Amino acid sequence: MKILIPFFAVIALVVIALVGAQASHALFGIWIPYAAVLIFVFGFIFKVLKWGRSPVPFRIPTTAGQMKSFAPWIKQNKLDNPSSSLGVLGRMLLEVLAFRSLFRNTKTQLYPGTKLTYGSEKFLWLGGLAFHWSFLIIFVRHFRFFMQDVPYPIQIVEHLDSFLQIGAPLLYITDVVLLGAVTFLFLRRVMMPQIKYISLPADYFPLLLIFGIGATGVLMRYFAKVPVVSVKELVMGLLTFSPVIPQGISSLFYAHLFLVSTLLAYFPLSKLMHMGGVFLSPTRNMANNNREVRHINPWNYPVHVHTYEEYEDDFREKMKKAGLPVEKE
Amino acid sequence: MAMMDFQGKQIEVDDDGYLLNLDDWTKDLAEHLAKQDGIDLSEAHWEVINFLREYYKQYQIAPMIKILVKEIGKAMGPEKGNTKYLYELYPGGPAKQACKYAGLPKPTGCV
Amino acid sequence: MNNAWKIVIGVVIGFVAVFGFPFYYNLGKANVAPKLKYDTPAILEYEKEHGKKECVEPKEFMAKEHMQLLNTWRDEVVRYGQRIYVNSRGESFHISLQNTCLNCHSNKKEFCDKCHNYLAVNPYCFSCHIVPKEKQS
Amino acid sequence: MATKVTTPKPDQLVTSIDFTPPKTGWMDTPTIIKPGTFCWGAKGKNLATVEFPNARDWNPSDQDWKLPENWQEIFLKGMEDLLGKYRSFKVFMDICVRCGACADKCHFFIGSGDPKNMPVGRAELLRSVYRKYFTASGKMLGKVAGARELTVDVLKELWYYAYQCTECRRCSLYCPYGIDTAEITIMCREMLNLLGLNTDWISGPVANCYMKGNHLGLEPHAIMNSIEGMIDDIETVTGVRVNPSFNRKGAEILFVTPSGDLFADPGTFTCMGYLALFHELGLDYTWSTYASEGGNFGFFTSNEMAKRLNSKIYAEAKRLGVKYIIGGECGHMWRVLHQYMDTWNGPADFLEVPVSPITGTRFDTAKVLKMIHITEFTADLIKHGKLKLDPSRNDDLVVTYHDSCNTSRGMGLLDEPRYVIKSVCNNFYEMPENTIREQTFCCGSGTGLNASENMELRMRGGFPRANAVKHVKEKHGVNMLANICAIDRATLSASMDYWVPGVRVTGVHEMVANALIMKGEKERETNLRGEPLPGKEGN
Repeated sequence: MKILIPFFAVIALVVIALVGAQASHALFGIWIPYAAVLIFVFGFIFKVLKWGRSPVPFRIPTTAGQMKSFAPWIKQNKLDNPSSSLGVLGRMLLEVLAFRSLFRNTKTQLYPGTKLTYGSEKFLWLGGLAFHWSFLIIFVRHFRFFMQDVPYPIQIVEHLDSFLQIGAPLLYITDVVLLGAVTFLFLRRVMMPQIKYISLPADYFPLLLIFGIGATGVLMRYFAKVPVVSVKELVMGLLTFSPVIPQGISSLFYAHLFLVSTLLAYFPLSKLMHMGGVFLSPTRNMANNNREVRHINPWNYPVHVHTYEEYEDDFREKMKKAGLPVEKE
Repeated sequence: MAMMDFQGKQIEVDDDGYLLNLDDWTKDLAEHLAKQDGIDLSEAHWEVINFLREYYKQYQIAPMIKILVKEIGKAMGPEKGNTKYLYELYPGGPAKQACKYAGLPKPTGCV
Repeated sequence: MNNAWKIVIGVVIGFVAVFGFPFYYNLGKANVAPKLKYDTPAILEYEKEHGKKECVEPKEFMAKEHMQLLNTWRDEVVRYGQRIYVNSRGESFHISLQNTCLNCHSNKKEFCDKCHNYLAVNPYCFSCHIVPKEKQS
Repeated sequence: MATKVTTPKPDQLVTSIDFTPPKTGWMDTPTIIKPGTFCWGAKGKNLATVEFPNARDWNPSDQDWKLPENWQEIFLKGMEDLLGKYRSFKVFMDICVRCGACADKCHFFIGSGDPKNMPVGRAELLRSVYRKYFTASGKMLGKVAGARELTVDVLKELWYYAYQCTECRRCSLYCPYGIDTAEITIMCREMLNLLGLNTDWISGPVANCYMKGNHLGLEPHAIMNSIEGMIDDIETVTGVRVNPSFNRKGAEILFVTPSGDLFADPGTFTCMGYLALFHELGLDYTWSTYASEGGNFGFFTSNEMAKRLNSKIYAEAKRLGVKYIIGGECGHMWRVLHQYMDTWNGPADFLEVPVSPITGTRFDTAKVLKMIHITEFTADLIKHGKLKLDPSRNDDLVVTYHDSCNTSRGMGLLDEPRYVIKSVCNNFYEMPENTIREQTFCCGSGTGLNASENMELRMRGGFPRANAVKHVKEKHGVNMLANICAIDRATLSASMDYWVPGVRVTGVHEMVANALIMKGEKERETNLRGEPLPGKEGN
């Protein structure tokens, strides 16, 4: 059920778009994308602000190496246990761009005769990295549809992505990598018992949705081609707030656009917000300099304590008998 | 909380069967508790129990085993001032078992 | 922590900068799809002769598939020495970018480049082939 | 009276570990509160002592937990409150993608195979409730969105698994977003605490610490009695009579250590180590009977309680007029001191930046907190050649070092203790690299789980650590497990006896004192434990 519900949901989305676009190009080509972008942008900002409303009362980095020591002869691990903002920046960059923490991943195995081993396990890191980077590159590549006079850097990305020069139109490496990585991430969720056990429909849905987006994209580029000039005209119409529906664009494109719209609208409501959340994780984005720099808790309040005077009152006689100094005789 | 029925009286005990109120303790109760574990309290046993009760009265805590060993050694002679001797008396552990019969709360280790 | 807002604002600004980019980059620009020109002397002559403008294959097909067709043509010539293309109407054409395609479409700037620039496509045809001299009516 | 709980034998326990999850989904698999895996419920009188709400006696194995009428409201109100107070909590509730990287990093999962003990599983137990009451999708879609009602059974499950987490943060190390299960468990325990759902083993020490100054409930004269016993023992071994002071105003340094060091072997030997070392240095320091606890079991109940207990350290430093504070060997104590104390009870502007009176080293990394770890202090002494050491006295030991969770992942104190150990021992071997330093495994019984009624759980949790010790025992003949944590000293002793008999447990400063050549000492025949030194066995 956990897999079937999202599976049929994605199928339904494709069908809705294929049928619906025939009925109303404007709905699927203009209004739904606009609504999706609005939900995405405001939903995202709303969520981040909602997180931001809660303070960070304590400085609680998870330290992952030797701290900055009082002694110069003990070498600090400045990236995994940063004590300065620069170090934190480095740690965050490593985390966000290279998935530092996942790189540490190990696989625990229990052998008969009470032996445990922890082997290096890099597949999740590799799969995750492949997925996110190819997704990013594909996104950036799409900017050639989003901009009049496509800036040179975007052309470079596009050029590099197709540098193998396979077929015509040229095969994008990231198309293959993305679909492969999504498949891998999906399969590991289905095949690894523990991961399957904790997976929710909300875990399968985005994977299947992104697979659908990738598949419709690939179909349009390599197989059932769409007139790209018209496609860009439509997209540019949206971006310049003068929407048009050019003739001759097939339903396949509307299916692609609808799936993307769904992803955008779904994003702020879901775990996909890890994209914003990773920057706000207090165990990663803080320096481990607690003993050196004061950290203020905005809601710190006075508490009821058991004072020394009360303590002495409780034990004065015993203290005196034991020869301990007391404040009041 | 759990209750123990003894000589027609309801006595409060904790989850591990230790008395909650030191005042509920009687010699008969100690013997009764020991018998449940199959132990007949001898003079040597009583020496330990009495010391525990004395110590507790003074410090509000059961002594650590080191102190117990030392004190028993002082009272009963150095050949008995060792852990082995105490374990012979109280196979379930001198701290845990003897404290129970002495009506002391369950001893804590490190917290 | 009191400087929490800094981080949050940072995230929001970073987010808006990335995702808002296409919007403000295009601000004030008109959305004009390229209009191709089919008015080279060769095309006009063809129209005079045949009473219509037509390519080796229908216009819709050419718009979507010309890259594939050119690729096939290249392979036919370079790998198999095959120089004749028979189209869907049964007509035969000499396979040659330079002498067939660019004979009519001798206005690369007004024809090829229009869409390619619009969509930032950089075909490598002209790494080998010579760009024809512009002939316009 | 409670039923007798028996702990399975090690081989039985290992064969019972099954990593295959149940056929039914976790929401549909009822949680059975199993004897041997939980601690007794908190006693009402202890909760009342520290003014905790809903104080009453209760028993986790009973059907009826005597919850207040509006328990659900209290719990959810508490959750709302904490979501507003902690960004960590809010973010960690929202962003987990369930990638599973944390799954097999938890010692309790490795030792039990229970999927609800996967860090992600444990967090999902609470997340499902969060989704139901705090997210739109959960409210509308219910189970499809991974949301569920907060029923009594769910509450019991939350309690059961909140006390099967030692907040060691190993999972957070591997999480790509740094989601810290400790943070989630801390919040969960705080909410449960609103309902009086604490454990006896935690609430007892908390009440003790509040009233008497330390977890064990040692009254002032009991502390002195305990230390006097140690002074006698040190004299027997070294011929030197050390002379510590208590509650002395005007001392330069206040020394605070976990009370476990005062009362239970082998912690007492570590304590004798401190006493001998400070005496040898002629350090102007004092003990306090009021601030006689370095650890903080309040941290396992609520943030407020932790702050209340912690306040005594600075208050006492101020009252006695010391310049700075040295802290003893302890794990969670140092997480609390390092990451919380100054924020709670600072600024300690009545203290000075710690400067070692022996070497003149200024501990600038502690310039705000004004508290240093004893291994920092000792490492500095050794580096400057201020200690006369004879490591061969520890030649009967083949030592490995267990990094405490909190000093590793909540501080990063990794090389200082190693430097000290290597200076006082000739035989030192590291455990495999995936089990030490920041990747260290928990002893299995931290955060107030080191009771006796949950021994099976403790041994399961201790399995990964013990297994690594076993590896170096077989490979290098390791027979001594060193650490800098009072909880470790107590819990690893039990865990070693169970899993790796023949390996004993020691604090670092016990070994320091054994190697330390003191002024005016007699020829030593034994170590601090009264066992013959290597080469002196025949005497």
